[in-house]
Formats: sequence, C-alpha cells, structure tokens
Amino acid sequence: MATVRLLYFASLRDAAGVAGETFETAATDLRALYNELRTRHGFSLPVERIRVAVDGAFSRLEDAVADGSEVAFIPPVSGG
Amino acid sequence: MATVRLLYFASLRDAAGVAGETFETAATDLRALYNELRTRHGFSLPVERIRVAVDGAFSRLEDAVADGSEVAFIPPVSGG
Amino acid sequence: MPVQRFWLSSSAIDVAPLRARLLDARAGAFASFEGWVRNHNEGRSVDGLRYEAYVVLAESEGERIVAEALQRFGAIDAVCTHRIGNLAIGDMAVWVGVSAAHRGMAFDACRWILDEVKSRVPVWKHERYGDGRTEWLHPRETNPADTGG
Amino acid sequence: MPVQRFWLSSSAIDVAPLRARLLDARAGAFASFEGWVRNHNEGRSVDGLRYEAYVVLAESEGERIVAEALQRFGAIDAVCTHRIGNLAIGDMAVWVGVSAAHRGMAFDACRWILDEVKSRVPVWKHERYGDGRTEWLHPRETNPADTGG
Repeated sequence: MATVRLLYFASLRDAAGVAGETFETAATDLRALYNELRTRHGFSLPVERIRVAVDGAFSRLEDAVADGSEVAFIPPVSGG
Repeated sequence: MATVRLLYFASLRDAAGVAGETFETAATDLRALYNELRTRHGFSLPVERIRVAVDGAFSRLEDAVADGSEVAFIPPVSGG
Repeated sequence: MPVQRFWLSSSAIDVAPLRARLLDARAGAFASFEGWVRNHNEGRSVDGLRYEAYVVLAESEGERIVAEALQRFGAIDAVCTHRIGNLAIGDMAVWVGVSAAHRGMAFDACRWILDEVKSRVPVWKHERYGDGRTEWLHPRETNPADTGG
Repeated sequence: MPVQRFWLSSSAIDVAPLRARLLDARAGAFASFEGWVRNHNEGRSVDGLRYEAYVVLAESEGERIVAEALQRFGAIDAVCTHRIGNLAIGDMAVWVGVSAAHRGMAFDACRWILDEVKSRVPVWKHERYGDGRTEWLHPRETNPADTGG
C-alpha cells in the first residue's frame, strides 16, 4: 500500500469535488491508480487521454506509485 | 520621338546625379529607353534587373514609350 | 538563478516591458503573437472564460519550451507569458515574442513556442457561453487551426 | 476613400495605435512583426541607414499586398507601415500586424505581407558601414534568410 497526495485540475477537480486529497492505494502503477480514481469519482476521461506528473515533473503512467509522492493526473490541456 | 519625364531612385539617381530629368528619345520601347539611359549615365545594372513604372503604375519593358509620360526605372528593391 | 522566460500571470499582460526586454542591436527581426479571447468558439457564442494551471509544472514546462526554441531556431531571445484567472472578450490570454537576426527564425520560433505551449503546458480553459452553460476544454488533439491563441 | 492599410512613415513608428486598430471581438489571434535595424549585414558592421521610396507607387503596391493577404488567408484585418528617412541601430524599419480568427491565418498572412513588401514595394536601403563607406542595396533576388526585416 502507498499513501499519495493527489491534485485535481479542471474537469477532474469538478468531478472529484475537491482540489486534492490524501489517498491510500494498492495500485501497482500510476495507470492503475488513475483507473481506481476514475471509478471512485466518475471521471469521464479514459486513461489514454491523461498524462501524469509526480512531484511536479511529468512522469509515465507505467511508473510505480511511490509512497508519499504528490501525483497529478493531467487532462488534455487547453491553454493559448 | 517622345518626350518623357524620367525619375531616378537609389543607385540610379546617384549615377545620374539628378532625381529626374526631361528627356527626348527615339527609343521604341521602355527596354530600349533604359539601355539608352544606361549608356548616357553609366548605370551598372543591366536591364534584366530593372522593373519599370509609367505614370505611377508598374508597366512592362516591352511597352512603347508614350509621349508626355512619367517613367521610373526601378532597381531591385531592398525594403524591410 | 537563470533568467525567467516563461511565466503565468494573474493580471493583464503588459506588452511594452516584455518587448523592451527583447531589444538587441544584433536583432533584425522581432515576431510576436497575442492570443485574444474571442466571442465565439466552434459555433458557440462565448461570454468569457477562466484559465487555470498546475502552476509549478506549467512554469517549468514553459521555460523548457522557450529554451528549446532558442536552441532549435537560433533565435536571440524569447519570452512567453500566459494568463490565468478570469478573462473577458478581447483580453490577451497569451503573448509570445522572439527576437532574431533574421525573420525566418523569429517567425518559426514564435509559432513553435505557441504550438508547444498549447499542447504541453498544463493550463486549462473554462469557457462560459452565451446560453449560460460552462465547459472545461479538453481537446482531443492539438489542431493548429482549431483555436485562436 | 477606402481604409488605408499600408503607408510610408518619415518618423518613428508608434505601434500602440496600429495594434489598437486591429482589435476585434471576432479575433482570437494577432501576429505582428517588426524589422529592426541591426548592427551588421553580411559580415559588415553597420552604423545606420537611410530608406528611400518611390512614394506613390510604394503606397499603392503596399496597399495591394495587404488587401491580397486578407483575401488569400481570410484574416480579419491587417496593417503595414514602412519607414523612410534616416534610421539608427535598433530603430524599427517596418511593422506588420494581422488579426484573424485563428493563429495559422495570422502568422501566414503576416509573413506573406512582409515577404511581398520586401520583394515588390519600391523602397531602397542605403547602408552606412563602420568603415565609413555607404552602399545602395539592390539584392540579386529576395532571399528570405538574407535580411532581418
């Protein structure tokens, strides 16, 4: 089990109803963690459209979930 | 014979020593007129690198020389 | 600390000091771009919008983009800033400026920075429409013809 | 009399009112370009320069170019102005601004106007070099990589 700090932005934050939460997970990688959260909060975006950042830097969905890390799932961006 | 008002710009003006002159010519077209002036003033630019304007609008070197017109031979431009 | 060339701004973007930073006697060309909030998007009338960002990652990624552009295009210098917060029609959402010896470098770098910012920097647009609805924009893919800024 | 979108200026170009003219609620994109007098050209150090023009033809040809760009790229509006007279290093020689719904149109139209002005508008540059010599520039052909502005 790993405990992570999750950050939510844009439509993910609206769906989660919070900007962040502390969460305990048995997910082995970040992809599985997103899918777990997707079920929990009803996110409409599939994992194929999500990028992930760990501790403020882009990371890979196949990376393991590190205990104590800050994880942000990044929905498709729309700046500019 | 046609009498034209000639305008000179940039290196052509420097070579001619005047910004314009009234000139009487037997040249049948504007190309021949330029070549006549080239000899007269020692212009270094060959006619292949010259464009021509008559009465303030671009014209063609093969056009006839119109009596009373204002003719400007345009050396390669370098704005911007 | 290295020079900052990208940042998020929570107040109106003032172009004059950004442009002034890029003046350089070696530069013959200065290309700039402004993204403005327009009154429509994909056929819907837009009343205004809000930009949100994952600030720390947006600024580090933006900084990487500008540095990469200078390298890639041989430009002299470049700056980009992106608004966050509430914007009205006509407000400037993003500004990119590039100085370079020659115009090709300046145009290419300016456009490239804008494209990369739009596709890589974690900033999201929340549009408010004429019919009262709102929506987070999560585009399927970056389509260069799709959006203004 | 139709709106004037291109003109020659014998004094410093003030960008703010030009940009303001192009503001439009339908525009999502604004691309602009400034050509600056740089301190070197083709390996020679440049002290300053003078631009001369065949004014009447330059302004009519410039006007045609801008109108053609609006048509060709579907931009909303555009303005271009070119300096004549004496310029020092760092002075602005030319300004082009384009507003459009989308960024591709704005960038493409801006660059096209600049390229056409450089190749078609009867304006000539007289450069003054560090060694005291001067020269009229009559380029063999328009080489997009050749000059700054």
